[in-house]
Amino acid sequence: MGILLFGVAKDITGAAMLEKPAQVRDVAALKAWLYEAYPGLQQLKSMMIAVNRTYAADSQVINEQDEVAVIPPVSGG
Amino acid sequence: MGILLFGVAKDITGAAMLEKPAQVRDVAALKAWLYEAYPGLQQLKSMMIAVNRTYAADSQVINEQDEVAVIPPVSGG
Amino acid sequence: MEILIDIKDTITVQEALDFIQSPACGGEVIFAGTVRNHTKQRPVLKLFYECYEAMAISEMQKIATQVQERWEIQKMVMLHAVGDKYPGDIAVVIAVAAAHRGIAFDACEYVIDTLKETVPIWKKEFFADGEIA
Amino acid sequence: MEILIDIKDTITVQEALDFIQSPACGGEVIFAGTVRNHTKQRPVLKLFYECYEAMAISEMQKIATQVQERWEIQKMVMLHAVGDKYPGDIAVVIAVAAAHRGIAFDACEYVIDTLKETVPIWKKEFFADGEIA
Repeated sequence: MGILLFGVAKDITGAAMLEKPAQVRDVAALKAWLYEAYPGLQQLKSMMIAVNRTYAADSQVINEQDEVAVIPPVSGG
Repeated sequence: MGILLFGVAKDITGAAMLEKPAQVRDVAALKAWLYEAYPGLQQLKSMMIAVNRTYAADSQVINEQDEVAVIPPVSGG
Repeated sequence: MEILIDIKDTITVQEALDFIQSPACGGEVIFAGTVRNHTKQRPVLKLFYECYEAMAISEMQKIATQVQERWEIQKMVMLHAVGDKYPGDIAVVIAVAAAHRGIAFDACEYVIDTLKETVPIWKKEFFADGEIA
Repeated sequence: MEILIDIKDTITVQEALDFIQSPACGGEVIFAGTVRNHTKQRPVLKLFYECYEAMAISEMQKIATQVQERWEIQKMVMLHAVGDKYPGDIAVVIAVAAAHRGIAFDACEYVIDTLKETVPIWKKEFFADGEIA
């Protein structure tokens, strides 16, 4: 399944979409995998994960049909 | 000299301008005279006197060339 | 601070916007006070605004001076309408432009609150039941 | 509460005004955020706003729901621009209409503060010296 990336997270990884490894099954595991695969993400002031368009807690399970996105610090307005 | 009246003070006295009695020489005396001549003014929540377009204290002296106005509670906006 | 102060028959939000918009400012806060079709649940037909113009302008300038001393505001507009005003008509517009939005909100609210307390403008309400207050 | 939420290329204060003006409301507070020609004294050429649109709309609706639960607001508008924006361009407009001005100011400031914290929109700054941040 694809993970969407926005803003500076997209710039750091160089990708607007990444393929999630099959063994990543919750938000905490996704963050750990992202930080390891793209150490530049560790520089972000914050990195939230949205599951189905809602900010998700670390414990949230990720299912294969979920819409998952990496949300770096927002800067609208 | 003429005293300007606005808003409900004009309605109560029935005049947009009143002639100031010669013996009225400060703001306190003007208020006392107005309250006596037009008792309806005592019903106002407040009655300020402006001298030369500035709110005046009771102690302020009124000179013949001053622009004097009776200011009932304002309700702009 | 650049200031536009005016009292006239008809005022618009657009003229306030035109005055305050500037590429140097990040945040603009505008307050528009419109005539309501009711006061405490009583239907209102119209308002009549009367003003002691020379003193009203002077008091508005005093408010502008206070704002200038208290906040870092780039541009400010204070407009008040006079005469007959009907429900939906704009009676007052305050607009403030600043580099930071927090002070623009604070200054704009201070201006309208103070205007209502100190500026010699009076409204008469004409109710649908015939009463005038 | 009637709500207008939109994200698009170009937004105007006028469309927000058109939506909120109503003879039933006495006070309208509008916040307009415009692109500044500098950030911390560095000249800015343009901004680029990117957005996760479906989630951004959903987060804006959540803010509207919070406002509705907290204040008695009649009408509310939240508009955000996306794409290239140049100094002086409007990036965001928040407009609130209420019977009483105090709550209109509080609600409007709450909306813009919360939008900046939670709505997934990102800006990239293009500085005159060539840097992009």
